[in-house]
Amino acid sequence: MVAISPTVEAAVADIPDGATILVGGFGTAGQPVELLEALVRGGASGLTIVNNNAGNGEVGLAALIAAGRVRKIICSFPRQHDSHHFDAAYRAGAIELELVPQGNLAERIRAAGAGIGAFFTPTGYGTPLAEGKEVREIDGRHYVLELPIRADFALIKAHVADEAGNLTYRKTARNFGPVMATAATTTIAQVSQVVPRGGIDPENVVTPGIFVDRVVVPATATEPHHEEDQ
Amino acid sequence: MVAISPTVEAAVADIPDGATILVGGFGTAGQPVELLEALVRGGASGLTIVNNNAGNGEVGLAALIAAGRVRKIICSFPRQHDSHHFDAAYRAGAIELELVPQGNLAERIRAAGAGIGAFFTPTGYGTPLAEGKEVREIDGRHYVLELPIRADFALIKAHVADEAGNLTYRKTARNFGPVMATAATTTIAQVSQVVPRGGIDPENVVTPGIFVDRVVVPATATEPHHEEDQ
Amino acid sequence: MSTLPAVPADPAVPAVPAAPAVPASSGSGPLGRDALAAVVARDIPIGAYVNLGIGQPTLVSNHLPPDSGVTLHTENGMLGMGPEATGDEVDPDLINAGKIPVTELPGASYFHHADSFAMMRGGHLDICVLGAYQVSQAGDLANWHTGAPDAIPAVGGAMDLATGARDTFVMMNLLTREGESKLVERCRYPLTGVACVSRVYTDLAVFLIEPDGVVVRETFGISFEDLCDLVPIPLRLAEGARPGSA
Amino acid sequence: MSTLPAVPADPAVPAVPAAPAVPASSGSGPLGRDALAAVVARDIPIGAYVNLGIGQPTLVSNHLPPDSGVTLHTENGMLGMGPEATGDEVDPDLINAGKIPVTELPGASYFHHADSFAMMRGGHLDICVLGAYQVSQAGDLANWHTGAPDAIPAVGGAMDLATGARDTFVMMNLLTREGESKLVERCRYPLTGVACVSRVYTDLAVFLIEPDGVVVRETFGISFEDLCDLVPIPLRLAEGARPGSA
Repeated sequence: MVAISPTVEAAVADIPDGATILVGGFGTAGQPVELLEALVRGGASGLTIVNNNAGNGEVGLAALIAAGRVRKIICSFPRQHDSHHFDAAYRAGAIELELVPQGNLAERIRAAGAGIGAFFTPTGYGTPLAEGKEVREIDGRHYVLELPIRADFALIKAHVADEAGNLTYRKTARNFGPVMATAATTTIAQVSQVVPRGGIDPENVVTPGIFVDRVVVPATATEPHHEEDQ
Repeated sequence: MVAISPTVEAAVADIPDGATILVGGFGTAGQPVELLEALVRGGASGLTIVNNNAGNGEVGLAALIAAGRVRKIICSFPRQHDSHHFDAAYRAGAIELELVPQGNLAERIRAAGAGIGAFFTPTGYGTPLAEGKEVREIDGRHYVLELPIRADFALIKAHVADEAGNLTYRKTARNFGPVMATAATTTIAQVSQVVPRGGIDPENVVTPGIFVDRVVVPATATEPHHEEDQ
Repeated sequence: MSTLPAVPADPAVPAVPAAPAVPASSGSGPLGRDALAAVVARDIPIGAYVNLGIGQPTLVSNHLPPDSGVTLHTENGMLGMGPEATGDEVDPDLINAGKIPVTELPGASYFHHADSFAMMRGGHLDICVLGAYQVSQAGDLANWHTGAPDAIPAVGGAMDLATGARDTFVMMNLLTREGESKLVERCRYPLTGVACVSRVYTDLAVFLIEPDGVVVRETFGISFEDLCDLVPIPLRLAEGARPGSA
Repeated sequence: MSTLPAVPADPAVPAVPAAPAVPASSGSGPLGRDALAAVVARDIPIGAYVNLGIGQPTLVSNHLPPDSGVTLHTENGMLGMGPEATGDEVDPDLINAGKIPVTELPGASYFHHADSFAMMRGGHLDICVLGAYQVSQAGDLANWHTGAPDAIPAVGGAMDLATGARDTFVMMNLLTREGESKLVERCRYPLTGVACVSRVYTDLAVFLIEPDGVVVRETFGISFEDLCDLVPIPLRLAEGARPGSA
């Protein structure tokens, strides 16, 4: 059952030191910047973060890394033109990096949410990112065995929520949100708007409410969308 | 690139004897009845059919089985009050049955479409349906290794198609259509209506056109939907 | 005992209570199917996501109060399923897992079969309620196949439901027509799932399958001693249980 | 040679032609990046689904004619991607894999990351075009990591694209700044994928990676003999190829 949190601070208040957190977004598109900044203010540390990247510029995930709260990051593409906070922490040996090919990252998160114990993927076979992993030839093709990635919390950004916790997303900001929502003990979604039950056409729900524990509309939300897109 | 077939007969004309075909539907909801009946008229035989059930009453899949065209069926729930054509063929030894738990059936089809070589599922562990399959304990839970199910053709029923081949579905008639569309060499969708490109909101596409090869509006289409649902 | 969920228990849904808020009536005889459905319904926490199997379990929905906030899942691709459809509501594209036309409640959602079973297998459903041929003292379930050589086997979603939900409840008559207990030391029929059942609701008693044995939470119209005579496995009476009179 | 697609080739899309419809200009010197992009674009069949990697491969889109029916995929969750966004079109929620704002064409669709990479891994994309540090004669690709000890590694979707698409084309300059061939017997850099590249488009020649060796389809401003002197692996000239003058 979904709870509507009054503030982003309340939404993340129970995230403890040492938690593993799935963080939505591809760069800043779909990144739950306000939830992450509430987490910076909240003070939890020693976190393991799962995200496609390792922060951009000064906001959101970059701010969390800059504040020294992230012990380890699991991602596919840390190195970007504006990932200087990660770069500095990494070179200082202050942050651990587990590099995962982007599709394996998404599929491992899906597997956690879908109750799949492990799966054979062709991606990464014969590369350094498959070292030490079980390989198998199936039907003439080589595969690597990959394990699920689950987490204590997922912080995601969606577009509209209804009071049943159903979510829609906007354009390519959808990216990791729907799979991450399925793979955490507690999923927290920041959204632009909460509508009553029935306010989202059941055919167009992307994340069913069963995967969502808390929804919050950030006070500072400045959504880029046009109203007619809702 | 999607082709708009002029008739259901044309849409299925190149399905050869011995083909493996994924057939959408859960009972008759989402079953591509008109495509299946065109297949009966077309004469292909020795078919392997993958469907949740094994035909209902006299139409569609039941008619194909009654016509003796199905060599083998892979399904989760063949025995129903109105599956008499399957029951008779099965008891006569005229049709082979591979029984698969419903979720494993869906996931095996997804795996084929998603390039997953095999996966460990908890479903079926310790039961007769896991006999002879590899089992593994992962994180204290027992799993069974299952392989993909791919096919030469998928015959599905959707609701609206656009000229890019994007599809939407209606209510619980969605069921197996979206995963089957991904797992066949050639996917053929019967729909109620074809609209121009851009006629489906990109946020609401359920099956992207990349998975769809042919779309056809059956001449006899008598859709149960109300116009305002489109 | 329940299987380990792939995702730990959802803190937003209260744990299934170990004992009923209100002691069951321990009246004058075995419970009817409808009264038993009411007992099950009372044990479903507010806000839970629940899948009710075909047959007897479907009756449970009649006893969920409107303010229960319980969301019903049907494995053929829907959350927020409403009551059976009647008259003009009937739509062949909107059916439940038993292929009966149903309705849609506000806040519903549709999804495809792989997503629907991922939802179950991933441990997101709080409870599923299933019928059974037999349940063992270890929580093994047999409900899909009698093993008869001439039977056409059909499994459907039973194995996925049994192993996927956080708690699997069974509803059944305790005894076969021949008077044999269906709660057994070891299932004689082909299994649906291993160690997956957490509770067994029967016309004569409610049984909790616990790691150290089977506990009787309440009895209906039968004494604990007489119940022990019927069931061929060791039973313990729960603390505070109110056994019915024989 | 290409990896085996999980799903056999889609008959709705014509096979990639083995030779260009129009022989390439074999003019006076190496091809510029833009002219090379035009050569690649000409080889993309009508109606194909294509992923263009970051950097040089992105130029290919400028050379796809409006009636090509080619649909562009971006791995961050979109089919039907249009040109780069400008002015009021810029929307931070609509970006490509390089995180550049783009536009949406009619017939577009959005999907989540697991679905997007399932689409790639499942062999549904006809072609992806990638840059490279090195390609081996067996079609091994190295394009994600120089192996330098102080480099921060980043792989993104490169491994998924390389192994997932039915055909992986590489675009690169044939020689490093130091004049060494990037088409090699065996890659010295960490691999992105094994035996995944089917063609290598360079400023000096187009190479086809075939099971029995590397074939030169055309050269640009260089003779086949001079090309063989630059590349440290055995090369065969394709039948009917029109080698350029040196």
